[in-house]
Amino acid sequence: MAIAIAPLFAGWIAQCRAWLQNRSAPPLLLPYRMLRKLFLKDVALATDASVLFRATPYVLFGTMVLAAAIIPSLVTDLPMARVADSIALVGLFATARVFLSLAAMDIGTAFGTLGARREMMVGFLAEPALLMVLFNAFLLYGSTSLPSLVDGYRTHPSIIDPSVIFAAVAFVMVALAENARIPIDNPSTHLELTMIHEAMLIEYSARHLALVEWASSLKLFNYACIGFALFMPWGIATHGSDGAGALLIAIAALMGKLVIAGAALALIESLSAKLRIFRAPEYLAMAFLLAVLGLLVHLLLGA
Amino acid sequence: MHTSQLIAEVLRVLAAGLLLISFAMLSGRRTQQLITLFAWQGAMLFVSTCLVAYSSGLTEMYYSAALTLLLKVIALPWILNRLIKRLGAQWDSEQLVNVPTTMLVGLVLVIFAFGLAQPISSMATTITRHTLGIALAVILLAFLMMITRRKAVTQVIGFLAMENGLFLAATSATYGMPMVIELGIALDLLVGVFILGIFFFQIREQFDSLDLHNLESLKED
Amino acid sequence: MLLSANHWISGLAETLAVNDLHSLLLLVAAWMVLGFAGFLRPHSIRFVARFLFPAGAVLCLGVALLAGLFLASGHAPQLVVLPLGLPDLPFHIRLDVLSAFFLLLLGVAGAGISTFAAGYFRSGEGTAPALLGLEYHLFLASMAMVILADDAYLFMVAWETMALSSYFLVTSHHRIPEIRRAGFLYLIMAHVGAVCILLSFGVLQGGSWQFTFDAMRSAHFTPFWATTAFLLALLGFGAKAGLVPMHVWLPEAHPAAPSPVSAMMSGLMLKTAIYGILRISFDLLSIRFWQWGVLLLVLGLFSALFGAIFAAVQTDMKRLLAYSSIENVGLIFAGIGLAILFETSNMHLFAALALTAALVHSLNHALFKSLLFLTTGSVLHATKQRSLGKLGGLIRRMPWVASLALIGTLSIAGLPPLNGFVSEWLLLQSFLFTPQLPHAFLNMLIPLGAAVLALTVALAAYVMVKFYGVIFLGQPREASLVNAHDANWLERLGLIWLAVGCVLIGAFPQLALMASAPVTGKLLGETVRPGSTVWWIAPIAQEQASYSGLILLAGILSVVAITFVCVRLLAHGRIRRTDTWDCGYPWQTSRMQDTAEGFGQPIRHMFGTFFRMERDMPSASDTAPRYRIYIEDRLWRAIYLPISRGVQKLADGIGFLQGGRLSIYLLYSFLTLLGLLVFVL
Amino acid sequence: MEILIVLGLPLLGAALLALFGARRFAAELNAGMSLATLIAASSLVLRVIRYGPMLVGHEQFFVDPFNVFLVALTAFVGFTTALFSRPYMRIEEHHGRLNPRRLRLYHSMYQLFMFAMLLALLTNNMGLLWVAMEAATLSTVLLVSLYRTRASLEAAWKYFILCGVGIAQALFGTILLYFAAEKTLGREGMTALLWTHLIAVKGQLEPRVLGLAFVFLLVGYGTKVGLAPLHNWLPDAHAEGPTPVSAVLSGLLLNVALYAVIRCKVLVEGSIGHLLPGRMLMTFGLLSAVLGAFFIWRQRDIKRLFGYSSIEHMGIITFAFGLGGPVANFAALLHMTVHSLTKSAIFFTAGHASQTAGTQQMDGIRGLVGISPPIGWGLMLGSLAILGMPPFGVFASEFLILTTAMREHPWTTPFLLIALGVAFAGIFSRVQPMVFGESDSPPLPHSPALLPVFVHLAMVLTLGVYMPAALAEWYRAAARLIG
Repeated sequence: MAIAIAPLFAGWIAQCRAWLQNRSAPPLLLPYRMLRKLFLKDVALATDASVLFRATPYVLFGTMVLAAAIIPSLVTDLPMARVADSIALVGLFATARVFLSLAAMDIGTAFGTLGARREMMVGFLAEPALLMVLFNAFLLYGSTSLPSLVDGYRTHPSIIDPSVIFAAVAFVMVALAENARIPIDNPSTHLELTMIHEAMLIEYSARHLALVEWASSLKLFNYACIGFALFMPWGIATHGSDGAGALLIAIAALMGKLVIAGAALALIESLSAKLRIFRAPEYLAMAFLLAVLGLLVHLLLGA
Repeated sequence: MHTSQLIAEVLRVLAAGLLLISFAMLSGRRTQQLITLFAWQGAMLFVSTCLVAYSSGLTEMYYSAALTLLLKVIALPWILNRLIKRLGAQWDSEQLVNVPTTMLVGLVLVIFAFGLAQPISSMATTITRHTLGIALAVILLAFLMMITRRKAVTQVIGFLAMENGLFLAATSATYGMPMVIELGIALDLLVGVFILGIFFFQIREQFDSLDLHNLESLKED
Repeated sequence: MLLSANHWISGLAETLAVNDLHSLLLLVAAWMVLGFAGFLRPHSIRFVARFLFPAGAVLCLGVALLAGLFLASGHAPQLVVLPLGLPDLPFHIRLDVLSAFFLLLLGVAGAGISTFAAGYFRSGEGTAPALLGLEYHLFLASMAMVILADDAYLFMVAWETMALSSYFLVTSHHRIPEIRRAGFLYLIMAHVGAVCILLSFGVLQGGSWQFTFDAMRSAHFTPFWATTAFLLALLGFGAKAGLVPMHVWLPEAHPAAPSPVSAMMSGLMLKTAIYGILRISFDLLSIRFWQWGVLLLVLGLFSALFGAIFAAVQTDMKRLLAYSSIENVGLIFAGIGLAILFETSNMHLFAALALTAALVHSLNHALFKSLLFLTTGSVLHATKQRSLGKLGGLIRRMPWVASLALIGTLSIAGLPPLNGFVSEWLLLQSFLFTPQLPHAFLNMLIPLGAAVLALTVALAAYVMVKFYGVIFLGQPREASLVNAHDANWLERLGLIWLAVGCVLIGAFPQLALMASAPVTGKLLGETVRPGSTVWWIAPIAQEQASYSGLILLAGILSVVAITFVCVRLLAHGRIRRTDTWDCGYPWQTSRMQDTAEGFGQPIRHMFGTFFRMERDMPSASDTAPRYRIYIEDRLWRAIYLPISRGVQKLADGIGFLQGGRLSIYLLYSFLTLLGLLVFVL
Repeated sequence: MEILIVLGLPLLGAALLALFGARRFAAELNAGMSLATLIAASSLVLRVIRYGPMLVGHEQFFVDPFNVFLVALTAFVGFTTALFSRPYMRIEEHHGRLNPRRLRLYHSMYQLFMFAMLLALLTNNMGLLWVAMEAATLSTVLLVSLYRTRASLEAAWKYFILCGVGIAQALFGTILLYFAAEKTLGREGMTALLWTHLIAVKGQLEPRVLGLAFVFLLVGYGTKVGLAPLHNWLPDAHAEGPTPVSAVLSGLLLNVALYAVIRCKVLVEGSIGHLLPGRMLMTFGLLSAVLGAFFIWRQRDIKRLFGYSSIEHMGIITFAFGLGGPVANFAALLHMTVHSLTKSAIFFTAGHASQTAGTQQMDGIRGLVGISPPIGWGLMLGSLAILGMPPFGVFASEFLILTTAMREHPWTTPFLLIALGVAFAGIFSRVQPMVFGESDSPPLPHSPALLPVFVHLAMVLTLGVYMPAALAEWYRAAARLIG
């Protein structure tokens, strides 16, 4: 389900961007064609690429799918939901990132290693910020497992809690950074010195590339879903509600939210300019700070 | 009674003399002269010991008196004289660190010694008890003398003067130590001087002078 | 399944564990025997390494087994008194759950290390084989005795023997001056620390002149004395554990030692310090104060961050690992601090959670840090290179080591589904509950702590990517690396053992939790539930947090497999081998890869205040540019240099006392005499 | 009876060696006499174990738990040192630093020195004690100046003058003691000087006099113990004398002097109470320990280094006696034993090391394990032992001392900590490069006879982990005696 939707979401964002930059928009289903094309090509593999390099795409894809299976995007009582709470989820993303950077270093081109370094740098700053955001949620609802968060939200809804707002802002910033969007990175650039994510993929081709691209769109989708679960969990079917009807509502809600989110994302991207790489830490530190502030505010105001 | 009174007077005079001599030694410059002074000190010690022996009627005190005579009046000065003759050191004199100050310090020491000995001597029963303070003073003065000296021989003389002080203390406080101990002490003293004699020659042949600046090489640098 | 297994084990334990303290002592004695057995054929490396060390490994297994059984059986503590030691103080030996847990750790990790060492030591390296074997096994035995000791004297004897034997192991290549310097620094820190511990015992014996731990347990202290004892102990054990600022010896000594020894010091010896602090603060001292917890927490977190940052900028692979040890120890101490904090505010369940986190992390660290140090050993043998700047691309030359190192790397980076993640997850969980503390300002403080923790964990991942990527991936940076050889089978066996341990605990965190449950139960009277079902762990409550390593692992593997199959079905598997894309610049060489320095650059950039840097940048016109950077610990200049300078000054100052002039000497004694006379007057 | 034999044998040996000291077999004779002394001493010990304390020779000599183990120790170390000096002095003779005449002097004086020390230990008479101490000084003066070099002469001269003056003070103290005792005990048969009688009436002795006497005795015998700031003779004498002499000076003479101090302390405490003498001893001890440690830090000459370490350790022992109480006294006695064993062993190895390297300067001594493993490891282990590394016995006593100090006088522990730390750094940073590291000189063809070293170290090691019940019993009894 998620697997299917994810590229669509990516395509949607691309389209919105195009509109906002009043270019002629690419068709919505372009990502799918892209994937198909890539799958049909045959792989050009560097001579001394190791097993690690070839295994990584599958690992990426696997972790992302698993993450998608854990995040309550539609229903809260997922089979896998108990397997990993949000911290474990962050861990999963970290795993994916580490594998990707290792793979990037494997060939040993200057760009690969450079990209890996930058990715890790962004990562080790973004991860704590994300954790802090989750701590916020925990303080509100006393749990780190997303489904119970959603349920907890259901029991006492509070949206204008200042800490939540702080957290939300921080989360958006982190999400942007993590998914290689402007202002940290630019998904559609191949200008060597500025790229991060693309620099790591530079050696991938054909089906490997396809998997990696797919995984990254999935990642974006997952982040979006986490955001929804944390900050606007309306319409997600919970234990209480009965099967089909609730599910339909949930799907509709999700679609709506995705559309809005994509548009918003595109808006942000086209409004903001890309930062110098050395400014990135400041940006992320800002997010981190916001999240911690959220915590402190919550404790001070004693919600 | 009358005689004992007299004896006590004489003893006091002698003790004072001893103190005076040690001051003289403190300021004495020439080795020869120091040896003579040392001999005189011994002699006074001998006399006072005899008097104490007489008044207390202890025969063993006579022995120790005789020992004093032999050792400190005759033997040691003689040995020392021969030594310095052999070493050709009898005429050499040494400049001291500022005699008046030394004297002043000496005076302070004497006062200190008296103050220290006062309570003790008050509880002593001997007729010489008041000389205990003087004995202590003599010891401290000899110590001071050793500190101020630059020459090996004179330092040794200071050392021997200190022994005199000890002896005086022994007699004055307690009519002398038991005989065996006296003998032991005397023997040690003799051997000590003998070894010193050997030393003088060795030092001479190594450093061709008995001056103590030569003996300042072993130090933390 | 697991639970039933647990029952079965405990059933077995009932039968076996009646007198397992005796059997443990026998094993320890056997270690010593092995050590001395080396002198039968002092110069034959085959005899010592290939025969004695594996035997030692077997003994390790025995120790681990016995300790595990004891833990499972839940026996009462067992006591033995040996007719040795001081006349009024024979050696008391006691096996309780706390010591059993650390013995388990010692045995499990030690087995792997010994096996590896059997393959590692070559002839003609440093010390004579027999001596090496003696020191090595003495080291093992003394660590076991530290854990088993039940009176202050035996503890100190074992403690210092441990320091001494490890010192000799560190300096086994004593012809190199740096190594001698490292050894010296290590030994003196160890000794000063030991004296502190000794003084702490001096306080603890409470005037009862019995140095047995029982007497100390029953003694009562005023807050002042209790705190004094605790602080002294903290100084001593912190110096051994490498807690900042007593850490300076650690990054010197660990790299200097032969790799198995580094593994033992880092993986096992540091844990004895953890054991010590636990023993004193939770067992021997009857009262605790929340300020202690805060102190431990702050120190621990600072060390953790400090270690991670310094590890990120290292260019020597073993130094990097050493700093990462500082980081991990810091995390463990933070956990203990939290435990004290909770325990003093009567939240025993959360205290148990924090303590469990600390214990499990000790266990994990023992496993993966040993694993990584051992891999560096293999790399060292294969390439004779320690500097990251000269390595690279080894995954092709030594696939075994590389793949096993990958497991270690992932787990130390705290990534699911491996074991590193488990303990860090637990630690984060326990942090989450701190806001319920009674002290308001602590509640303000703790989120920052949590933030630091998160930052550290993320940094660790960064460090480890650097470690693994630079050593094993990319192009070889030196021509000589092409003829690097893989590890021999004994080394592989040792590595595999440890790696399996990592994966196992990652997949079944319940094991670790079950092992640590009795300990927390004993120290805090409260244990965390391993989980309602065997599938996942939910320490506090199902709906609050839960994690299942097994399913996660299985999930990832299955999804990966499925995808792989699908892709194979959908797409054809044609592969065209080509050269690396050179971005249109064909003159790239392997030297153009990102170096270790380069990889550390962002960290230097961000945390520049932490260290003293000396850089010389080549000028633009320089034809043969050399870029050199030298990074130093500020604390070294801040604390240690002043101390040594001060001592030097004093020593110079008092020289005049021995000026060589007899008159002056006489004056001294004269003045002393007068002074004393005045004193009695 | 045994006592007289124990005293007679070394005297006889002195006489014999004064006659035959120049012969080839002199060294063997020396060792033989020492062995005989050792045997006699051990039989004495056995007797004491069986029948308890004894008092012979018109009460002039006595044995109690305090001095009996010191007698045994003295005889033992004397014997091992004689063993060690046999080959060592021979090599010295080969190097031409000695000639037969001096060897004769050396041997006879060595025996005389042993006699003096045993006398000092065994006598019951405070006056005789003084005489014996003086005799010990005189005999060692000649031993220190054995090489007749400028340095050795200077060292011997300083040693003689300082200790002579000190001893004089001690004599004055003894006189005062006699003066005080004579009032209660009377003059007949010098009972007023007999320890056994004094201790019986110590309660009635005049406090003021005894206080004064203690000062003089402390300064006097303390000079020989090497307490700072009276220590200045010690490093010179240790560095310039022949190595066996340094060994016995450090290992035995200091102990005996300390023994004298403690005897006096016990007496004095009986009348003026523990506080004053205890504080004095503690102050001297701490001062010596700290000063010794800092001096250690700046040494270049190996024998000076360990001379200062002796000062430091004597300071620690004195401090422990100052603390008082059964535990501290026990620890102090134990420390006396292990220190003399370890330190003499160290001097043995140091002597061989400097012999092989041809210099006493530590910069000139490198890579001993390469040159001769026994020397290297002997030095390394010895140093570690003296630095208080378990399982060596020194650690056992330091363990007790430190814990007691922490309990009784916490303010002293920082000083002890500094002293131990600085001494550790000082000694170890010098020893490590001497033992380890590269050396240009070739390995020795045959390793020197270092049996005594390893015997001593083995004993120290054993004392660290296991103490025979009898020994422990002595220590306890002696500790009770000292109070």
